[in-house]
Amino acid sequence: MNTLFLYTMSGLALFAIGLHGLIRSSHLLRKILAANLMSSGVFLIMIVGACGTDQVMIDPVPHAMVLTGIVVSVSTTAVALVLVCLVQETTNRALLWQKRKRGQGGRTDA
Amino acid sequence: MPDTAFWAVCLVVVPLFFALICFVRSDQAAVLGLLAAGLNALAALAMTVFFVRSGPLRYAIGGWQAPLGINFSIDGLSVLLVAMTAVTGLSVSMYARGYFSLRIGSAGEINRHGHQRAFFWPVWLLLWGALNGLFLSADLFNVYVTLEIIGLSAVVLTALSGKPAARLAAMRYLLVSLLGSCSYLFGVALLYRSYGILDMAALARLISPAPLMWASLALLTTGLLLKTALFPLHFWLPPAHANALAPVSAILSGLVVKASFYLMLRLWGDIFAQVLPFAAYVLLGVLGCGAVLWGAVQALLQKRLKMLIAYSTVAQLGYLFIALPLIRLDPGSSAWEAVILLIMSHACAKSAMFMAAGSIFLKAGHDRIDDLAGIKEVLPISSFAFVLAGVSLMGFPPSGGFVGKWLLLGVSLAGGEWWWGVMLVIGSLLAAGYVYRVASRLLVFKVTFFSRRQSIPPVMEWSAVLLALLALLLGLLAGYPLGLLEAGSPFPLHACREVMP
Amino acid sequence: MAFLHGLGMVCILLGIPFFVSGTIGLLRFPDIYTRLHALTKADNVGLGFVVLGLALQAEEWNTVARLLLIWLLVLIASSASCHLVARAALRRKIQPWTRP
Amino acid sequence: MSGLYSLAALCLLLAVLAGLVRILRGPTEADSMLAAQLFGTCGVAILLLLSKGLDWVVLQDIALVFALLAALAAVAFALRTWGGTER
Amino acid sequence: MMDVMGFFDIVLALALPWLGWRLLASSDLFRAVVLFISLGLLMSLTWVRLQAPDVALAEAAIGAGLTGALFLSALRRLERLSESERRLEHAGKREEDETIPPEKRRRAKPVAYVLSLFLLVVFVLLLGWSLGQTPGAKGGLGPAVAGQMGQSGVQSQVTAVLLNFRGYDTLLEMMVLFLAALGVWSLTRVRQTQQGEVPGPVLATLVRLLVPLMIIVAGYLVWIGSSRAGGAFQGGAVLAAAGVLLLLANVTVVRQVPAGLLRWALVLGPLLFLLTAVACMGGGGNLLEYPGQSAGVWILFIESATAVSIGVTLAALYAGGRPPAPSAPEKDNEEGPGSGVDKGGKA
Repeated sequence: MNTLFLYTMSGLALFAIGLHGLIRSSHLLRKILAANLMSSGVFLIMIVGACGTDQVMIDPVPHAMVLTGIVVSVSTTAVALVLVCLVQETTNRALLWQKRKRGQGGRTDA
Repeated sequence: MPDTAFWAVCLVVVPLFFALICFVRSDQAAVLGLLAAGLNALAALAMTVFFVRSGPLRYAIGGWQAPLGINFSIDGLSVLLVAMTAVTGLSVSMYARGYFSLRIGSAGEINRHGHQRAFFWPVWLLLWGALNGLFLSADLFNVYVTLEIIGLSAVVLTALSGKPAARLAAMRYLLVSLLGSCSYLFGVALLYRSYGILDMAALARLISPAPLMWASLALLTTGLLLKTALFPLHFWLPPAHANALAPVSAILSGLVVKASFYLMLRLWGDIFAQVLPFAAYVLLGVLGCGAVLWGAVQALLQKRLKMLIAYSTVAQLGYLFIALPLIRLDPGSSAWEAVILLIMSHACAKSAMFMAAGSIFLKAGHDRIDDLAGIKEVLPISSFAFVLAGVSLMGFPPSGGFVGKWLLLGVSLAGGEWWWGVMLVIGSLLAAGYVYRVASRLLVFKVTFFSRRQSIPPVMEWSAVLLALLALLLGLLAGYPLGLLEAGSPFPLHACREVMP
Repeated sequence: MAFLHGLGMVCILLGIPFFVSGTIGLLRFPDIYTRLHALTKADNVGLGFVVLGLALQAEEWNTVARLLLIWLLVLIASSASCHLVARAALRRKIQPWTRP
Repeated sequence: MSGLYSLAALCLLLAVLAGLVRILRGPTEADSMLAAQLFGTCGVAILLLLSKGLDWVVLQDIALVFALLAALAAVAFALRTWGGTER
Repeated sequence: MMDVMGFFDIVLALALPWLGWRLLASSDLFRAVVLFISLGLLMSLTWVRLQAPDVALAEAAIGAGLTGALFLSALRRLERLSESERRLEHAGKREEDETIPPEKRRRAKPVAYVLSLFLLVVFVLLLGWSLGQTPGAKGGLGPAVAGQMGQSGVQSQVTAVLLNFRGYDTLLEMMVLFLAALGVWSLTRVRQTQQGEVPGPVLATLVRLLVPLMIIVAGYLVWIGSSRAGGAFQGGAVLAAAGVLLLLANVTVVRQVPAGLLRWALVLGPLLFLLTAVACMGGGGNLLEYPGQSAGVWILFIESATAVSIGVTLAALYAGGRPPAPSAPEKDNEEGPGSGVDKGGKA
């Protein structure tokens, strides 16, 4: 039970919690938080994979991948948050499913 | 110096460069966008010509060889798909130019459509560059980044129309794309953890059944199925494709969905082909059948034209997944050729259909199918384009769809698994059902058809017709593209493959 | 030299209780203002001691300069944000706790 | 000898986690804002101790960025959530 | 020594999922965002323990700092919208929609909930077991990178991988950031903030002190990137933190930045990166193949250009919309009935 395995399990737990949160939570902001959690979990597992036996870095490629991943997740989060504000403002609820309840398919434009 | 590799690099660099310039010079965005589309088509043509002459090629970016650096692997499949993207992209770009200039013309809404045009072109060119990058790249993590660009730009394009329904669809699309990318990245992380290699070809040789490998395959596949909207995971696609602007719907249905299916082909056809049991392919085939049935039935029930076409995309994707078990079943390569023909003809036909539907929507002011009776009086060319594209979707000879389905039928009967063939036939009949339902409304003779006075610029109608014609003629000219496939057949499953050192 | 090292160690050991007391204050105090008080004061003094201890043990001067820069930065930042939080709390009309 | 630094770092980490409990229980939003300050001081102290304990100078750069970002978070808390126009 | 740091790791490794769970289970959204920022900072400590200083810097600067600030500003906007929404409803303007309250809806599908939970648990256990099985990483591409470090032109391995061996990834990475800025600009326009909001004296001095320091630290990080932990992303993120601070304090100079200059600043990094990549091909090499021994110089040039662009892009993402039109805000009804954010703000 060395610490590397512990970190892997913690990363896996983060991924599972994030996945569960993404599916289960109803508020859109919480879904985006959960998505960030999921990617943090994946990054943790990647970096642990890059560590040698005594927690010393032996492989820089996962570090580069995680850096790219962090910047990608901040970009997607930024767009997602702006979209949430717009969804909240035009349908006065930050929820995904309220459209279904008020009859399918509101007015659409080309 | 220009050889296949040079043009491949141009195919990625030119769209990205013009996207940046379009953003800065947003008032000339349309002109620059069209210029980029033309250059891109030229580069694709040149690459195909050089490819036929010199065969498949691996290009090391940055000069670093495969395991360390990122490689382009230019083989038959990627050249064909890049050519498909170029042709469809060029015609959609021409359509978009007419579409936005028409919309801007109407004085009332100068701001909104000027704003939409200013942002449509840079995002669309980024999407186009990422599509080319994805088809050419041979590195799993690099493909993740391109998938991310494609997903994000598709979401931005969907939300561009500004309507509440479009924003909601874009939000749902973004969450699904986030989930898909995260699970795909997790799969890549696990693969790298167990094999230490990111290059696809090198990975194909190292793959051996191991618990971690199965987990990573499951994650990769779930991520890609989410992005390809296969049957149980298709809920986000119809609202997104139906509520987007017309050129955006054409791009989404024609090209974006194909990118993640292309990756499924790479994974299931090449990298994991040796280790995967046939039952896994059958599972995907069954999901494909579900998609065909569900999509077609939903399409028949839809009240709105664009929703009908969006559900028909879900159905047509079902065919591509039905082909996967047939690829595994078939010793020769005719199942391969069938899949690629289906992909290319669906891309052209579906884009043409959405473009025609867009013109019809602009002219009629709505897209309720029942009230479109007699629109052919006002929009003869677009209605003809719609029906032509419908013919190819139905798989009616001589369209590419027909040849693809015919080959698949042959393979399924020869391989003794006749039920796939039966599924194809049922799907085609259902497709005929919903296409005829719309065609009967469009082509019925009814003199009085109230329509908005604005006339649809001819470039919009003709680009739709030409694309639909191409989808139709694809069946006749099937020899050329498939010849290309032979030149660089990426997947001689049985023959041992020459791989970089 | 060992004397400086020992002194540094003592300073660090002095700093830790300040942090712990800051956290206990954060948990035990009744309202926002007292907690702010505890957190900002105690932790900064704790950090001051730790930085002093590390500076005493540092070999070359640029480490000392860097440590002092970090400490100054944290001082400025936490005092300013303590002020902003307190002002915001007052605007939200949160009444300070009075002994019952 | 260097075990002392890691022991100190451990105590600080436990202090930080204990402080986070205040966020979970904190009645008003201001209590949650204290977290940023908590990290500003404790996080920086942990990093400085680790940089001495593990003899790794890079950690001081990270401590510097930590301090800057904790300040930004605290200001963002105070202004974005409560400050600005009180209607 | 080992047991203490081992214990440090155990506490950290357990704290992360616990905090993640509390984050998603917390009823109040603001508390969830605060926990998310704390999780980001704890994650940064984890990266320090896993010998990943670059990632620790990036996580602290981008993960906790900027993403946290993004969430906070989104939360504020949501509250302001629902506030104006309540006022409108109070005034009886909006029809009452009969949406089923979310809590009841969750109970409506217990089967799906249990099934998804069960699937998730099985998958996690399977994956955990298989992750435990595989031996430690055999070093992956580490030895290959170490072997080629000579020609990479930089000392730090991560920067070498990011900008030389896999430079194409970073180029596409810059395009993702540019695309995010495009997306945010295409969706909304920044609200015309009331002029009257002069920052208080304390905040003004804080900004005057911190912003120059942040800019210096950003330059330092970009410069140190070639030999130690640092680089374009981390430097750009700290630069963006300075931008966010300026936006927060509503400093007037931020609004005078001409839109054209802002667009060029956004485009500068990706454009220069793309042009250098193509320029390398001029000398007969492949894309992004730095000629001869000058790789270090090229990398530094690209890093400084991209750092500026990343800083401006992330600050623009924080602003959350196109800059307000310099002229009188023309009637920009770019959305349907519930029109753009600016309508909401004026309510």
